[in-house]
Amino acid sequence: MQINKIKKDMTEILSDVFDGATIMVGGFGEAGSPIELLHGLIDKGTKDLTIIANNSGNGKVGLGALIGQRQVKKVICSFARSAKGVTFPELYNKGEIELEVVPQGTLAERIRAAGSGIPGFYTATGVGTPLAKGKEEKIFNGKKYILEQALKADFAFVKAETADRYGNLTYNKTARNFNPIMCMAADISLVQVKNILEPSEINPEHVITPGIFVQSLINIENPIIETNAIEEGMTYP
Amino acid sequence: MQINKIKKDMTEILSDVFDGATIMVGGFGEAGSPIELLHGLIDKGTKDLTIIANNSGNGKVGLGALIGQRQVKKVICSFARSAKGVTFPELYNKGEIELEVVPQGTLAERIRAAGSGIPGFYTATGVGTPLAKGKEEKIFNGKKYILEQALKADFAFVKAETADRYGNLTYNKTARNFNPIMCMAADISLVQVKNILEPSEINPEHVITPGIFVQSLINIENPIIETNAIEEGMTYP
Amino acid sequence: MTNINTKDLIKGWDRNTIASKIANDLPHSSYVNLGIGMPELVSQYIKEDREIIYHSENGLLGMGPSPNENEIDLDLINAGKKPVSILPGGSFCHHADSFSMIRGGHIDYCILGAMEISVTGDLANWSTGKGIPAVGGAMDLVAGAKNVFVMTQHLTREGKPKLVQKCTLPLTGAGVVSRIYSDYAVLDITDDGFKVIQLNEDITIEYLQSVTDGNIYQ
Amino acid sequence: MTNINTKDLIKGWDRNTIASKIANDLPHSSYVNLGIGMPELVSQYIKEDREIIYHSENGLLGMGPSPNENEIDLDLINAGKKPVSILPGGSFCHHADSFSMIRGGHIDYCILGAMEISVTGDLANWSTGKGIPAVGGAMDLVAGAKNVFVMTQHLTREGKPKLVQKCTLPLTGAGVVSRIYSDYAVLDITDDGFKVIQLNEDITIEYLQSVTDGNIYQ
Repeated sequence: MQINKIKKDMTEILSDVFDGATIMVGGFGEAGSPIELLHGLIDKGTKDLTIIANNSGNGKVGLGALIGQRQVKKVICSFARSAKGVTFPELYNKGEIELEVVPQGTLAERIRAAGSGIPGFYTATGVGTPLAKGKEEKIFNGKKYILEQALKADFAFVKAETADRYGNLTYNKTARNFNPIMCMAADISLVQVKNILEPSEINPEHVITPGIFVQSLINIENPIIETNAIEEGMTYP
Repeated sequence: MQINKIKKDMTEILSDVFDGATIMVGGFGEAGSPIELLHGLIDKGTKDLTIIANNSGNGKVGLGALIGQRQVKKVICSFARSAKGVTFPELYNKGEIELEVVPQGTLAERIRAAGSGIPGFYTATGVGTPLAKGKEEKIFNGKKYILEQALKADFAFVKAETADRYGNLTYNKTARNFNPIMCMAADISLVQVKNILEPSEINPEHVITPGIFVQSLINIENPIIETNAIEEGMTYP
Repeated sequence: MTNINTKDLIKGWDRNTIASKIANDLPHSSYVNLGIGMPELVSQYIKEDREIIYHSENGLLGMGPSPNENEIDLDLINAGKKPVSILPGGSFCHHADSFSMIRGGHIDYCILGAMEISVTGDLANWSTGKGIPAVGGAMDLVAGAKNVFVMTQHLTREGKPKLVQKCTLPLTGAGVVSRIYSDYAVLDITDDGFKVIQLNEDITIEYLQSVTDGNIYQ
Repeated sequence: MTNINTKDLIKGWDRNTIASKIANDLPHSSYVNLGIGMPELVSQYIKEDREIIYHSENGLLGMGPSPNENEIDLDLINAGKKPVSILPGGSFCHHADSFSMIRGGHIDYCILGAMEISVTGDLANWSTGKGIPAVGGAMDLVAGAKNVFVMTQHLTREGKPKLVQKCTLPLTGAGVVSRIYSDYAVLDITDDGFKVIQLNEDITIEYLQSVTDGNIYQ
């Protein structure tokens, strides 16, 4: 029997996602953002989600749409004030969604730590700022650092450029961003991928996310381009 | 003016290396081991070195030769009991060289931490063993972890497969091993590389070590193959 | 210190002049992160005698200029989420590796805007204390880069000093700024206060002190 | 507990039989790290009904068998520094990423040899307390892998039990072993002692207890 992580449709790949789950969502702005998987979650109607992402969605597409549907109770991110953000600001200003702000590099490292079995690490980022409040401090070589804890998730929603049936992934340019480390940090990583290749077609030197970090794949050949979708006034559903 | 990190000869690339320096040496066994750079250090006669590596050298070639020349006062490594090791065991058994044993994954992570500005992190590796002695403990989610500290170096000696003048590197197969993280953790990374290409010839998606982590390069087209050299009875100098 | 009437203000260097001063101070072969907005101008003033490599924290080293309309790839963007290009010798990496470059002290210079800079090098530039809090990568950059340069107007739009004895806004980092490039002067943060490295040719040191809330010396 | 006279010992399963028992217990689609030596045999007994992916901690996922003499590449080796191959769907990574797979709990099974295993799952397999101390990746593997299986002879060459009430040798990890495959039995580590999952057909439970320093039950 051969390993094959490719699922036949959105219903199958999302079958394990549950109400109240913590979900990491890849992407920096729209680059690498798994819009179709997020729309699948809207169709499924999964509720009370905690989202870990760099941003909080643009327009009413992808993460912006999911938040607009009130399926998200909390967002953990570095920058929730995007120029094109509409749904998050509206709910936030009404006090109807929680926000935890994490510096971008600390967010990345906390995610990488979770995937690497590191429960906590020290960083100089944020020392002396409001974001250090309540965090343990420690001096190394005369300099002050704060303790940051691993950030893990039940699921990662990821967008990739190519994959094989083992879940080996490559990305396109800066669409790589948070996707590889989120695959590491989630119990179950769900990946939407533009092109599925034979295992022998991906050079083992060029694999960015090894298949060990990926549980399920779905082929989305022509994903929505967020910028265009927003310009065209698209809303989902 | 163009950036060009390629040095003309061994004397130039080793010019900054000083007595008493801490040097990381890439490689796992012979794969990725920078034998020519190490031989350059023998020629230069640099003394009282602390070496950070996975192993402690084989035969009287490369790291084994450097140790045999009594240029090394201490080795920090995970496995100093290689089948073909001769010089380290001899000095160790006479009490003439120091050894610090670090679990292989902790060694890798401590090196990566140094390169990433993380002064310390917690790990479960080694808890309850003699190697946890003297290390701070902390409980996360009911489980015990120990604090490990970043491990940095003055220099990294690295072997790569291809490079461009910016210091972007790729490696060959499992010769990658410790080399990329050592480039990150050292103040100055010196790289011996088989092939030097034009910058446009290395795909930016395939770069393993970005040039920011590399200070100097030297072209060694036909490096010594340790296994063959030892079989042929080679000793250096 | 009372607010200055903005009508009475002497006009300082324009932003292109400030950008060119910063460009002159970046040595050959530097790795540089330019903050979103005004600092982006710096790359236009790098002279032929040096090559600078630009880092964008979203996983791009070797960033090039904005592409032509027909070369735009929405998967190739900078930290400000604008389309950019990549130069030969560039590379992509994931976010943890990108911030290893920052946090690990591999970025030589980071150029940022500021709301307030204290005499001890504290920087406030991420939050007015109002609206949705959003920090992005600013705290990582100021804590990690080898040299943190601030590019700023000397006064706020309301005519209040940005160089202050003590920041009143939430900090981005404490004791992190090494040099300030304003429209009035180039100043280093030192133990004795703001040290003037270069003074705008149209203003006096007394004037500079009058629009600065903190000790100025030459 | 006195030493057993090695001449009186019942001959148990051979190492190939033990390896095939382990192979049968590895589920389809598992990620597995096989320790150097005896555990390497396991890969020869995987049945057609499943695909297993082998990890070698020196940065190789998807390890294949030893190559033919003419296909040897000394840059493609396993953790035991022997030439190996890579299968389609495999990948290379650096040491920190490779140990992220281990430490992060992504390796489903790790099969290791042992000098001593205690009734609470403590493992000693890296040091006799003599000679040059050398740990390699053993401590990381036992602390990080989801399931740690030990493949071992039930007794030492001198006839002393390897399954003990308390380890006397320096530990590799405390409370880390979940299952033991010896030549005499397959046993799980439980709160009540060594639980026999399968007993060698030639020996009795009483005999097994007599060569084990720790409570045995079925």
